Amino acid sequence: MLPRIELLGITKRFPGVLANDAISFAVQPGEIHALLGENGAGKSTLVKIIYGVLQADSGQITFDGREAQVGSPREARALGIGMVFQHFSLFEAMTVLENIALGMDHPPARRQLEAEVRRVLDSYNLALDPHRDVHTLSVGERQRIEIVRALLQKPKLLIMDEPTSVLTPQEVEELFKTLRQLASEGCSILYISHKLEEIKALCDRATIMRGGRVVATCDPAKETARSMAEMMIGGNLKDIEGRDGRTVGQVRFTVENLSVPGEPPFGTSLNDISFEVSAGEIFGIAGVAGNGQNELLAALSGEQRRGMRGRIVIDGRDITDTGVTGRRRAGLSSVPEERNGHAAVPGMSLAENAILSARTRKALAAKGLLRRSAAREFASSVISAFSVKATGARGMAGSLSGGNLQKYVMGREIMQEPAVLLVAQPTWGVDAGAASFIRQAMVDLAASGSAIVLISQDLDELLALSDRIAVINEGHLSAAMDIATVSIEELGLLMGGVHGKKKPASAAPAEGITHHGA
Amino acid sequence: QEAFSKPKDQVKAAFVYVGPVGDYGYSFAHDQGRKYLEEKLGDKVKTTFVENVAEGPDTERVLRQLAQDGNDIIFSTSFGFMNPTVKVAKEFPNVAFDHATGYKKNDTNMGIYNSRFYQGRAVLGTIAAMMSKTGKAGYVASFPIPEVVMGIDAFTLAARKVNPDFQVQVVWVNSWYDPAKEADATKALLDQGADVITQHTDSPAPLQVAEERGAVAFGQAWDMSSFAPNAHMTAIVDHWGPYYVEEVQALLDGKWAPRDIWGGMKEDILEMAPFNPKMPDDVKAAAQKVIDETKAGTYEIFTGPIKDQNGELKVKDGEKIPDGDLLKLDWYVEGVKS
Amino acid sequence: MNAAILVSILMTVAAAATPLLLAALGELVVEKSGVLNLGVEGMMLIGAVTAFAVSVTTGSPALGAIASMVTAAAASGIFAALTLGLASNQVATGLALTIFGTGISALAGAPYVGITTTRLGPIFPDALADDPYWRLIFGHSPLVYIALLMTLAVWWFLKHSRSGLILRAVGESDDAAHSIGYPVLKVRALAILFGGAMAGLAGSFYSLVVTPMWAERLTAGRGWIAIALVVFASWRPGRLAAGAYLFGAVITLELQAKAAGLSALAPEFMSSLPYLATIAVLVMISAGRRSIKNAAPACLGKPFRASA
Amino acid sequence: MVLRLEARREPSTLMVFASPAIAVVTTLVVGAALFTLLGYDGIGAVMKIFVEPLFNPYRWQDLLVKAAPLAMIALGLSIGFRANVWNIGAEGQYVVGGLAGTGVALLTYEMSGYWILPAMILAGILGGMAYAAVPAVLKTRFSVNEILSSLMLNYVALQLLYYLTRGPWKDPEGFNFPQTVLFTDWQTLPKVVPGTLIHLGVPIAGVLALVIWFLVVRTVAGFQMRVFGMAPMAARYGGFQESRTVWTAMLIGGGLAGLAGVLEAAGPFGQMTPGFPTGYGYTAIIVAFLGRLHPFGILMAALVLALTYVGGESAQTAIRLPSAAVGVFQAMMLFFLLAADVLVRYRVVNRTTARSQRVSSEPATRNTERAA
Ligand SMILES: Nc1ncnc2c1ncn2[C@@H]1O[C@H](COP(=O)(O)OP(=O)(O)OP(=O)(O)O)[C@@H](O)[C@H]1O
Ligand SMILES: Nc1ncnc2c1ncn2[C@@H]1O[C@H](COP(=O)(O)OP(=O)(O)OP(=O)(O)O)[C@@H](O)[C@H]1O
Ligand SMILES: [Mg+2]
Ligand SMILES: [Mg+2]
Repeated sequence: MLPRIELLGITKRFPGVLANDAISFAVQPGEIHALLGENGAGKSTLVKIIYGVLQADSGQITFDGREAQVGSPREARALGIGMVFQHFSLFEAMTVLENIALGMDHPPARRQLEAEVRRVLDSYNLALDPHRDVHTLSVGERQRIEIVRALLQKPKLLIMDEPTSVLTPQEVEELFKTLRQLASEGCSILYISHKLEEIKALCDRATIMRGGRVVATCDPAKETARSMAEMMIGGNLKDIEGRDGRTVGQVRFTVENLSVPGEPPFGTSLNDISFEVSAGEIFGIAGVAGNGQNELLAALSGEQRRGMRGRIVIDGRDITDTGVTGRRRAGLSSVPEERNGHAAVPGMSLAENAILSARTRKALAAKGLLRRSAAREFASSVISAFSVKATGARGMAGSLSGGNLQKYVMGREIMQEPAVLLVAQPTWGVDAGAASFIRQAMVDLAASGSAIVLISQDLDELLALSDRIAVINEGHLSAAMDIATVSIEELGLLMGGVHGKKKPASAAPAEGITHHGA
Repeated sequence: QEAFSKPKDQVKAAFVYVGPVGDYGYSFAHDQGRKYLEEKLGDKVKTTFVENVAEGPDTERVLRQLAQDGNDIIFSTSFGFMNPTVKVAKEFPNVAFDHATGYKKNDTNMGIYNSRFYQGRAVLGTIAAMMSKTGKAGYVASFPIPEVVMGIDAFTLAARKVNPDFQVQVVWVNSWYDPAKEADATKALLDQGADVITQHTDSPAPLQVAEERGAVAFGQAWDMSSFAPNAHMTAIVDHWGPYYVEEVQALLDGKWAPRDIWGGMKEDILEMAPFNPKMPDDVKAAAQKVIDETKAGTYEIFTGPIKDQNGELKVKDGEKIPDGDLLKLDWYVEGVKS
Repeated sequence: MNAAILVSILMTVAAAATPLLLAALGELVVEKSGVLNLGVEGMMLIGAVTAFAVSVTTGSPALGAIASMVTAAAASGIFAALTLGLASNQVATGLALTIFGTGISALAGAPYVGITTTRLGPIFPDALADDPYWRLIFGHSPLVYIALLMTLAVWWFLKHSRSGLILRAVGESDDAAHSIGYPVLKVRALAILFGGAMAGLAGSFYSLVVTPMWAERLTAGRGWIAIALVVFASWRPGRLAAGAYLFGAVITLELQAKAAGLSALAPEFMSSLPYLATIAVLVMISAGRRSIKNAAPACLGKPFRASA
Repeated sequence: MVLRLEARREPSTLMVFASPAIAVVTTLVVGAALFTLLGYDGIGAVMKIFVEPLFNPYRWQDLLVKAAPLAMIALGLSIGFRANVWNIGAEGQYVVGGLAGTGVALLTYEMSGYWILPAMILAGILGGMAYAAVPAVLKTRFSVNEILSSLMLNYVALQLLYYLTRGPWKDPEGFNFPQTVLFTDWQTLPKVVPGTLIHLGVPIAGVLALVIWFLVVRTVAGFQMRVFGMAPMAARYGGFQESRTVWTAMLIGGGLAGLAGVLEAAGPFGQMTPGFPTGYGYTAIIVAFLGRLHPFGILMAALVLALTYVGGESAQTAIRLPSAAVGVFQAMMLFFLLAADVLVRYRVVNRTTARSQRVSSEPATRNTERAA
């Protein structure tokens, strides 16, 4: 049988990076094919080339046995290639139907389109109102738009770039049903994900990439998650040290009945959130993206205080009415999920980026004046302590690779010796080496007596690091659960909005709790 | 002044304009004067000009630059140039300065000149009253400065000599130059019953509207009949050329001294554009009579009795408003609605 | 007030509103695509001088109006090349375009000062326009009808056409539009050229209809009002037409009131009224916690460069 | 050979300085060619406008005096532009600053004392600030786009000026012409170099450039502005409030425009007239960009712009170049500057060579764990 698509020697170079280096592999009709690799391995680049968003520097693509020049997404769609992007390409101010029409090359008249959309929604059992404005939809619903968009084209090859990172386990199961049904109809699926258990459950074959090259091909069913991970990183996995035997001390951080109205038009409101974190403890907050994580971090760090109600206390000190700087002074540090443009200014030097968040605690500014040499010194010490690969304190933040910038940002906050550290997605888009380094640093910080709030969508990471865990859903925070006793199913249900025991999460943690990572 | 007492072979004369020479209005008229000067004196004069000069420090700079460039005489042609001219004249005692429409001069090297535009307005008023059927004229005006007020009063006084009930409705457009707004103001005036339009703004827009609506109108600063061959009856033509020739000739002859000239029809600083052939003969005759008598000095529009808007007698029978008062006129005569 | 006066006033309102509407419709489409072009005044002047020059040279004002669209669109091409091709700052580039248009129109127009041309007058036979009421319908310059038709066309284009949908998408999220394969820069370039052509046509209204003549700075700042109107209308063509006519009505009625001897307020106050009113409307539409449908296109003014 | 743009990893420092120079030189060359084609003496125009004034000491003072207000306003605006606060209402703030100073001058007309001029200057600064506060309030309280509101207010300020000079502030001895009395010696800006035109405003502009540079580079407030311009989210993260940034930007912009206004009124004008606004507020936007928002760049740019005005007048008298041509030159220069700007962020590469050039791909040492 002719392969559905065959890649031969695809090479793509960006300034400074060889993102794809002579990639070759094939996908058969009806096959669900996984594309695996570390962050930055070149997966997205490759599928963007297949979909015509990017042009390869060299190499060739054969589709259904014929050589194909995919000059644009339009040409890709004409060939029968559909794609759901890692970052949604949706238009907030438009309706679902308009968004779907935009994703098609020859959409039928509005009525007919609506009928077709409804038919697809029915036959794959998806729930979505075609007349809603996108900005009113949840993330899962938004992804359904992308999927419907792709399905309407009756694709022969469907590319999905990390589709599940924003879904609840139940939603993932729904999605898999849809994909299996599609594959049984003969459609090939090229599936990118970091969730190796999911790959094992779904995919027929996997191509593994590292540093822009294909390094292995395997049958996921016959591998373990760990063996695939080791193929991806080309080495052995190292375990986190000092995870065990940590003792939890006094309560350092208390949040009581925190409510914040969502920023119109897209923000989620926070409702009556309460929890406590003690010295030496890592408190995990799980949840599907868009359920109020960013809002929670902004409310706790003081970046967004408009309309806030409730109480926030650090070490017995009420900081509810203080702003970002005051809270930092009180010992609060935070690392938002987006490093470029939020945790750091790409266009400024690392020294200036140190001033951004460490000027109070590290005295990098005094009497309204910047102390630039102090800033350079502090930045240099972060660079060396966190082995950040950079040209020095004067190097631009934007010139650092993602992992290195994340290490710098984490280092900048951790070296301020905060009483409380708030982190969101600390290892998102970060390669395994850096990820491991960052996790270790958090564990060490906790061991030194700080309280850590870890917000993450990555259940594996949460289970590996946290002492207790709670789930945020539509701005509500569930009760906190002990990591030793919690089950993934339970978490999944909570993430999907089935609110469990509506007990406040501040139920005191068991004294002196110690336990193992998952 | 020594510098002005030696005859010269050639004079360098410079002109400073507030607007573009392409405004087809005030600055254009001065530039026509400059061309007239070149034409009349040929090789004996070299002229330059700077257009679009803002009133204020820019004026000062331009004047100074022109003085340093070796010009013998500089004409600064806008009222707003007055104070800068006073300053620069002090710095360059060997350069002659002539300032138009202001009131400050000195005894050594700065003279002033102005035109009795209002004499022309009286001719227009006469024609307006004779040709109007509704007895109402519309007046598109820029800003209530003395020159404009004088024009409105002269126009009205002359019109009411023909028709004592004549009314003049003024609309201030608050701009010297905004063709669209001038056009809209004209339309409004015509809608409200005026059938004669006159203007003290710089664009031909009111004339064009009058032409379209079949009304009577007059040109401003220049013969604008090309814009409205039917509506355009005549125009007050700023005729600066002869004055410029006089001044430069005086320098050539070594006889220049600062003067204070407020000339009118008699001095040929002001003339009326040819009457439209469509104008009835009796109107032509009446208008011509005003012109002739003005030139002869027997027709003086600001001669009492003159009542103001409220009907109060401001100028007694037989008295004349003295020039000093005219130059700061700020009240309207009976019949003006503003 | 009799019927004839009323008709005449309404005709004046239409004439005052039309060029604003034309220019603002163009700018609306440009802004919907995510671009802020502050060069409207400059493009209008270029259109005005072209229209006049061509009309004088060929004797055909209609040809002049068409030519005005071509040259003004060409001028907007400079803006497009800089802001799209070279990702330059849109505010600065727009201001530069206005300076350029003011200068180049004055240069090019110098030989045309002091003459007039045929007015681009009513198109319907006089018979139809004699009766005052019929005149209200049939007595206008063709551009008045064109402006209204264009309002309808732009409304339909944005709301119902596929290209309009794409244009809005580009203005809403350039990155998303790019990733599903729409040529963001090309869409924006076309929008800018359309905006230029419309501004040119608006300019031609001044030099061919309001006052068939050319003089420097003929448009006297109307381009800025057109830009304000787009915001005033919260980016909706229907409201834009209403706004333009309202604006025309305010100007006209003010002058009518003065002409009727009814004016009470200082002329300076009246002259600043349109600007104060625009600010007031800006406050209302911005503050009344915006429905997203009234908000500015999300990418307005942001430069776009494909990340590949 | 196919030329195309390739993003630089970091902005080029060389190009920060080179691109304005490239823009000016291109303007000269293209301008000369264009005006020759149009039938003028193109090379003569370039010489008259851009070269001759530089060799005439008289013109130097003109340049300084003309450049001072432009630089002052542009310095203020540059702060806001860095923070993405688009105040294009400097023209109005300049007028109101001038009016506020004039108000004090008229109140103190009969008085004498060294305090009068400082009082006028203070009033001017406050006036400009107050006028800039309007768009600031509208933006921070009602989210009104400051580009539009500040632009609209320019027209309102103009009418206010007309009203005052024609009405209550008219010189009673001034033959009913719309202008105020001439200011007294106590109210007039002193000359710093006797016998020249160089008034106090010129050194003030120079000092302000230093102050602004210090503010931008060395102070937390300036840091805040820069962060807001580059990454607003990061600014919030850093504990900076957007409304405070808007306020700072508008107040500094308005204050300096007001200062420029009162210095012009008390200096070169020596009175208030309806001709007071001459578009400095708009030209200063160009100056700010031409100077790449850098204080010292702005000083240079203000001088270059002043050169086009001063030289433009010479070109009018010497070779009959119409004043409109000067505007075309200015616009061309801005176009070229904006075009050259791209070189700071992108490099021009030959497509074929770019492909073959060797790039080190980041070899990653990836033998560490990934939590599974
Ligand atoms: N537009 C671009 N310009 C420059 N470099 C790029 C660009 N896009 C990607 N890269 C680089 O190319 C490499 C591959 O990136 P790519 O997005 O394909 O990785 P990935 O495997 O999809 O990673 P992830 O798992 O994080 O999605 C990375 O080093 C990235 O920094
Ligand atoms: N265009 C610009 N406008 C304003 N500030 C700038 C500009 N370019 C650079 N800077 C600032 O100027 C500073 C660099 O100036 P300077 O040369 O004085 O310092 P440095 O050499 O980087 O460091 P140091 O002063 O400690 O030796 C940087 O902090 C930078 O933020
Ligand atoms: Mg990816
Ligand atoms: Mg240094």
